[in-house]
Amino acid sequence: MKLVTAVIKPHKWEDVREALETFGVAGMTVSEVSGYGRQKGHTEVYRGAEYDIALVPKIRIEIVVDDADADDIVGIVVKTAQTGRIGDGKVWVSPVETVVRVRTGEQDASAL
Amino acid sequence: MKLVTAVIKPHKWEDVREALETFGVAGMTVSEVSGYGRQKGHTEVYRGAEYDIALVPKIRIEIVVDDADADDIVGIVVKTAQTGRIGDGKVWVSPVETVVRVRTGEQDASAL
Amino acid sequence: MKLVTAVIKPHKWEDVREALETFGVAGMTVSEVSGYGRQKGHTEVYRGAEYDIALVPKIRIEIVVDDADADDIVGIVVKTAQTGRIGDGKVWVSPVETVVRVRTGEQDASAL
Amino acid sequence: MDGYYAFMLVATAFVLMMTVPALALFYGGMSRSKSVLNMMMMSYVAAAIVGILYVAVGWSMGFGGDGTFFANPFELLWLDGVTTDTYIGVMFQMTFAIITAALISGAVADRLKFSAWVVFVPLWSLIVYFPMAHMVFSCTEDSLICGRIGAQDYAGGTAVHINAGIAALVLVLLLGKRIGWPREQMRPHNLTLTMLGAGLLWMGWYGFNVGSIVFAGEEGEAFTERFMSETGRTFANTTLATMAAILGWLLVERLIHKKATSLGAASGIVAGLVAITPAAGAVNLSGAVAIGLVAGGVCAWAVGLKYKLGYDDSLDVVGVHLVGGVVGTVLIGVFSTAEGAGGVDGLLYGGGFGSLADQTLGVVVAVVYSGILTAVIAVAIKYTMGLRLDEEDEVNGIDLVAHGESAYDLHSGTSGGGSSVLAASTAPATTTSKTEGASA
Amino acid sequence: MDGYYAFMLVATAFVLMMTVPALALFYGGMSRSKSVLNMMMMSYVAAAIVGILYVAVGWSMGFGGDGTFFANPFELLWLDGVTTDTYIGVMFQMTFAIITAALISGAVADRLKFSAWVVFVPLWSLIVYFPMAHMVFSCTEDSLICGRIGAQDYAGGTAVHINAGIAALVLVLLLGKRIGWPREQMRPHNLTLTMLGAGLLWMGWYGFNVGSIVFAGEEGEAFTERFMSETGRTFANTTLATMAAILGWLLVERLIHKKATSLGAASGIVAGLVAITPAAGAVNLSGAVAIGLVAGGVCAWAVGLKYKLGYDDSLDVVGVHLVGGVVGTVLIGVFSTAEGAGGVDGLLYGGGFGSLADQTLGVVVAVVYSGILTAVIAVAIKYTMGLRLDEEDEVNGIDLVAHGESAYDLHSGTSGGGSSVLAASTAPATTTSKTEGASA
Amino acid sequence: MDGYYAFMLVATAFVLMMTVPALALFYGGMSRSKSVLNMMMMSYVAAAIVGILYVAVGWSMGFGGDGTFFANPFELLWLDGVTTDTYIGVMFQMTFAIITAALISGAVADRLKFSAWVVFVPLWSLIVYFPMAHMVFSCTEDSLICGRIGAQDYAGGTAVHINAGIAALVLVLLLGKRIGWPREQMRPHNLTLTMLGAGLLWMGWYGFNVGSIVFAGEEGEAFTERFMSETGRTFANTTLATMAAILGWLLVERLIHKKATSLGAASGIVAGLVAITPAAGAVNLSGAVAIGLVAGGVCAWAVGLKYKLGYDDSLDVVGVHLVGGVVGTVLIGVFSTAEGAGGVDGLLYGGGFGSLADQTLGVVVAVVYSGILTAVIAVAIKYTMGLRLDEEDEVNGIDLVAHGESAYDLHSGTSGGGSSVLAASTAPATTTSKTEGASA
Ligand SMILES: Nc1ncnc2c1ncn2[C@@H]1O[C@H](COP(=O)(O)OP(=O)(O)O)[C@@H](O)[C@H]1O
Ligand SMILES: Nc1ncnc2c1ncn2[C@@H]1O[C@H](COP(=O)(O)OP(=O)(O)O)[C@@H](O)[C@H]1O
Ligand SMILES: Nc1ncnc2c1ncn2[C@@H]1O[C@H](COP(=O)(O)OP(=O)(O)O)[C@@H](O)[C@H]1O
Repeated sequence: MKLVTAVIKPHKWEDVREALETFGVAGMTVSEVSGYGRQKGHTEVYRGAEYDIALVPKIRIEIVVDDADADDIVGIVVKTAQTGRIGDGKVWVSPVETVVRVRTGEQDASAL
Repeated sequence: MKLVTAVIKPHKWEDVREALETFGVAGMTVSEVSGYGRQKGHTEVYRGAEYDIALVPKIRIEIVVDDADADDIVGIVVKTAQTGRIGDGKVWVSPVETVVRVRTGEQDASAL
Repeated sequence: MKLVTAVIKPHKWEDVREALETFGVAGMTVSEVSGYGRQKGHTEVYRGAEYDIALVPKIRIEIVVDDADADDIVGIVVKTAQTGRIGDGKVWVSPVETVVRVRTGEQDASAL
Repeated sequence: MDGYYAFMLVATAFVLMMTVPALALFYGGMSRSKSVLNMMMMSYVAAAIVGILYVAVGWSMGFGGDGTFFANPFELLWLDGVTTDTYIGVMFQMTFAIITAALISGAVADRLKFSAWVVFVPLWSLIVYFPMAHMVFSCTEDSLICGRIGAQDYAGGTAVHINAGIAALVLVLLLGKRIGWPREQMRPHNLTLTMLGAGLLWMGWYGFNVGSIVFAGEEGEAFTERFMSETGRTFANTTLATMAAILGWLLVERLIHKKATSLGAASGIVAGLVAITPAAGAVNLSGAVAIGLVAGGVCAWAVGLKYKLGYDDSLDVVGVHLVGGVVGTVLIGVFSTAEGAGGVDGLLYGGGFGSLADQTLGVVVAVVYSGILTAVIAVAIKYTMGLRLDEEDEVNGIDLVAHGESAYDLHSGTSGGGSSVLAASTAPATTTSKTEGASA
Repeated sequence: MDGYYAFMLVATAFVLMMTVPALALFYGGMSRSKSVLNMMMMSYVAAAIVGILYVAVGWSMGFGGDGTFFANPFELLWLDGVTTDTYIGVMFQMTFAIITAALISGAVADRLKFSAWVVFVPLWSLIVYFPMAHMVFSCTEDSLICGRIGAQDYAGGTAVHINAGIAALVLVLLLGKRIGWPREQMRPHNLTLTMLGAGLLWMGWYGFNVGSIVFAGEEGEAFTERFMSETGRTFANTTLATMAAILGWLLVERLIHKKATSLGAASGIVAGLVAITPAAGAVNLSGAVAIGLVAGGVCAWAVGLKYKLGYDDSLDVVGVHLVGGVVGTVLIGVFSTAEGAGGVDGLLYGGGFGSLADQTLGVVVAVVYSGILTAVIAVAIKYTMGLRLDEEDEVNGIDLVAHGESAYDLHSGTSGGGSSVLAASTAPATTTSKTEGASA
Repeated sequence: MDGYYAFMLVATAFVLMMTVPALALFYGGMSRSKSVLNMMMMSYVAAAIVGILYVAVGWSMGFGGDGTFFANPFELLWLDGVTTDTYIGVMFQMTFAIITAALISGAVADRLKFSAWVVFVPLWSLIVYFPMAHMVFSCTEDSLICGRIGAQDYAGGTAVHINAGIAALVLVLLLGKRIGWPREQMRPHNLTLTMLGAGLLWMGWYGFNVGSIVFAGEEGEAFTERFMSETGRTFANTTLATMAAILGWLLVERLIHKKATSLGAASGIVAGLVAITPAAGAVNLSGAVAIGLVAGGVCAWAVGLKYKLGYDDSLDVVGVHLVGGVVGTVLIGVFSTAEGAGGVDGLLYGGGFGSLADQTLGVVVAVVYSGILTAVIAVAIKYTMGLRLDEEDEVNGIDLVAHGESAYDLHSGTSGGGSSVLAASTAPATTTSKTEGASA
């Protein structure tokens, strides 16, 4: 098993979800996060002061997958989330030893 | 060391926390996430339009544990978080090379 | 590649970010999480009832780094996030097999 | 004369504003965010339904003649024969009927079927409120509480607050507790709304109390003098009692919980206003302060009772309106002065126990009448269409289930610029198709 | 006399409150959280700009004499020659000019350049609203809609609502759809604000409709009698039509979507108030209920049209104000009674089709006049400074881009005690330095 | 006569509404979400404490006779000897005392002990405000600012705004900066509340300014004429100055920061209202616009000073109320016209420097009197019970620490149906047991 973690731009989420669905990904876990990197934040103005917001909103996707699918899924995310502009995000893959479906207790492949 | 990541239904959080406490888990990190999977979302209605909400709210729990405890903890989570209905969630285990307690700098087992 | 995950006290975030910046960390992904552990929460009072809030707010930082930098980065986080009071948090390191920069498709080292 | 009339135009708008939006905000803020819209909707639809029903038969049942419990419902049906230059009096009374029904909604948070509310409200107004308004406000010879018993109630301690409070208690006993109550925390989801609501209620209440002046046919000078002296008294009493109640509530809270809360301040405002409502014309400044202090302190303690006795009066309609209403109505028997609107001296001013007895009897009648008939209506609904939401719907939240909405979608704001993708991700196809259907 | 005057002081404050903050809240709550501040700002700056402009030339163009389309703009320039004891009349009319312009903002959510709004508003008031107010409200012999056509419009069904509604439609057609509309969900970000706004609008509307009474030189007794009988009618009609519209909207929604929503209740309030605005003085209670029911039901259906026809009337200014305004104005021809302010019997009361024809003609004139001139103004702006925000700015959110703000920073609240570090992390150096610059 | 009285009933309710809830919302929205409830509480408890204290001795100290600084506090103790038909005058003045104290709270956000506030407020009202009200509003022969100096102040530029502004400055200097200020960003947590608060303040201010009319014993016709002509002037001036101030503020902001913000619009509203408060009766329309423009622009710049000079006037009480109050009070000396309420020509109308001198002297007296005595009170509290919260409590947030509450729990809303488990997870045992204790 592998865990694919992707950090992407919020407005790309819909496209990525659809692409993964088409590929056959049955489930994923998503969260709203803040990104820090080359892409700079914006400036806000409040009575007599300006503030630089260092962070930019990102969407974080976690997908547990079969070893075999990992590369394809990384490829799909990179393809669909890409805008070519700074801040498109990162995708990384890490090992998972076992995964269980809470509802049934099924393990690994059959748990996905 | 292992990292046990569990994605469960929000209203099960209390029970899981208590069960883990009883088992002797000293700490964990929790976050609100959105889940995508077999369990479908709901429909909302706003002036002249209906919207399908694809995502369902979930709770994500991260617990760093001794290798020895990993299986028991997975078992406890699965047992207490189970409702038998679609959307109960997933639990997965991944390797951790080292963990440090910020307050003291203690490492691994003694850091938990 | 390694993934360094740090859970720290919210008001330490600024210092940690600066320290990592100085060290040369180009990017990270941050999220607001709730912590459960030795540090207890607080009590709230609402008409005729008192409630114990078990969780305390924390900041969760994820940094994908070169194997070589992992230890230094853990050290920096521990040093800057430390207050010596209970609840300072944890830092753990786990293996990452590959990381890709969405914008360019670059892999591993060059993706950071 | 036209000055008084001008004030009544504003006063009537104020009292309507007390329900829409003030009470809805006060209650909505205390609800959980998955049921705030339903809580507000209960007030808004109550306004629509009761308002029209009041014009249809409510006015006639209240003021269409004499009677112990109510007047002839058909005498002034749909304001037949009422001239438009007296419409404002009808509108003013209508706003009282509306808020009384709406007050009940606070007790049934999260779990009452919306359809059940839509049926309960008109029935309850017809069977319980309209008669109660006759008994108290028409003050005809035979009218039970005012005419026969002779209990003083300036603006509705019995007809409005005790009435709504006891109805709420009966309803929650038949409805049962929310899933997880009291084990699970069910704290207010947005206290700024509750504070706002309380503030607007306070302003509106000047329409409620001060506008409740009734003239004895004075004219010219005498009319103006009466207008100024009585409204001066009721305005000042309403103000001081509310202020004293805030302090009373916060003090007791400080003692019990070691914290003075904003929810306590907001609740103290309402408790004080409730308690002074019946007494606004009867007491002097010191009496007003005393009633406010007692009401604030007693209610602050009373809202804890539900945990002891185990009834889920979700937003404390009983603890604030029933208890506060009883405190104010009964204490008239103690603090009333002969210079007041009622012309009766209370216990403290040498009037003996007479007034105290009348007031207590008035309270008892209100409690019994409203309690029994509310039970009848609620039972009827419970065993026909049912009162209660399904368990799963209650867990998912009534806003979603009954109204297909959720109150907030704030992500893009907090994350500064992103659009709320997660809360909002939709299956486009469906959207469009559904939409087509929608606009078809 | 001074009672009526006292009421007008309050009524004027009420109508100003309808724009600031009521309408801003009603619209703001329906916007997405990345554009709520811009939505509110459009109302606030409209108040500032139109208010001053109205005193400069608006009053004179409306009431500075006779004319088909407008009066002499220089006659009463900057209220020259107007005595302060009649200022309140000017202020009252001013608040109408303000809210009419502000109403348009609901259609252009998320994408109209703020600078374009700041230019559009004064031009539109000058060229479209001020003349329209003359045609309808001055009611001089030559004034087109009131004087010549003789269409009834008590408080502004044509001048305010149809006018703003058609202008909104023209503007969105020239402006285009929001990125992602209708595919992407763009639901209200905070319905509690919308409910609050609707409630405050309702209260303020009593100033709007009831304050629109015009006397025929009565004095003393007669004045008071007229004041009481006509305001009694307009107050009651405004109330009942609104209540009926809430029910009408929720009913239709229930049928189409199987859900009665809070947004529907809030929208129903506005639809009912819009429809009764022209008819408040003309109809009786039954007529008011009928108009409210129809307006609520029809608007509930009409807001779905934009998906069918493909124009992005973001917050339904067309569906509620244009449609609701037409319904109310035209139905006067059916439900008007001779006892009413207009003294005309409608179709239903044996008045034949005369009134119906006048009303319809009045609507047509308003639509054509406003439609064409709004188009001219909007085109002029579009091809000079431009109407529309850059694509990227629209995605990032206009609050951030145009105002440098985001509405909410709630983390520390929800997480109970932490400070909102993420939304707020700043590069200190910059802050300070910039700040220096700021206060320099 | 009774028309004026009717207006005063509403005006008094309006001004009370300015503090509860309007000011509380305006300030609350600007606070951080971990201290919004405390910010609102400071206004609410100030209303309760000052209100009762005013009736006790405030009225007597202000209007119980003559005196340079104050009148005999015991003359009309607890309104002894005041007839109820004049109560409304007392209530109206009371609302001024309340809001003046509440205004100060904006400066001390996040860090002032709640207990210190509860002690500061009554002392400050007693020692600083009540005398100031006498000096300005009683206008007895000996009264310092009005009687002796003869400075014009229609509704409280000196007594209310300069007074509160200087007190705020003194208080923050003794209190110190918030932890992390100005390095850490402390932006408004909910600007919709601030916009709402500003809008309600605007409406309420018509009660504040227009209600401040004082008659010279006119009767009948003359009374009505005076009522209409003077309120017409004050209403229009209040309106135009506010509109001009919005534009003035946004313009300056645009120049300095390249952005016109919603916070700027809300602040401009308040700055304009503050500046026109003393001048509402004295100037004509052009004067009102001029004062508004200047006030808006100057305050927009003045709020940046705190960063330069390093005092943490958290929500800009100094920058808006002190500065705005001075601008308005002094400019009377320039724009005042003889037709105005004061009957004095200012510099611009050939009145020479006389009025300008009087106005300036009035300002100086207010600043010195309030500044010194506020310092005495604050120092006394600082070295006895202490002014400041512990460092850790300040970081955790005063809402939690002082009131045991957090303002928002919105999760279930944003996540559409889930219940806010994380923010709300409780140790049941404790809850129940504690609850038992609670209701015991
Ligand atoms: N080393 C890292 N570890 C974890 N997340 C990272 C790392 N570097 C960047 N990110 C995430 O990727 C996002 C995009 O990175 P950024 O450097 O801004 O642009 P790009 O990836 O196009 O060079 C960041 O906002 C952050 O969320
Ligand atoms: N492959 C996956 N990787 C990560 N999280 C997943 C994955 N599949 C499902 N999940 C999470 O588990 C939750 C439940 O899965 P779902 O398919 O809805 O029901 P069930 O697990 O009972 O079959 C999802 O909402 C999602 O958060
Ligand atoms: N075993 C664990 N796995 C994951 N996160 C943990 C674990 N133990 C503690 N944490 C996180 O670290 C935070 C601090 O831990 P805590 O026990 O409160 O104090 P300390 O680390 O100083 O002993 C917790 O709030 C939680 O977020």
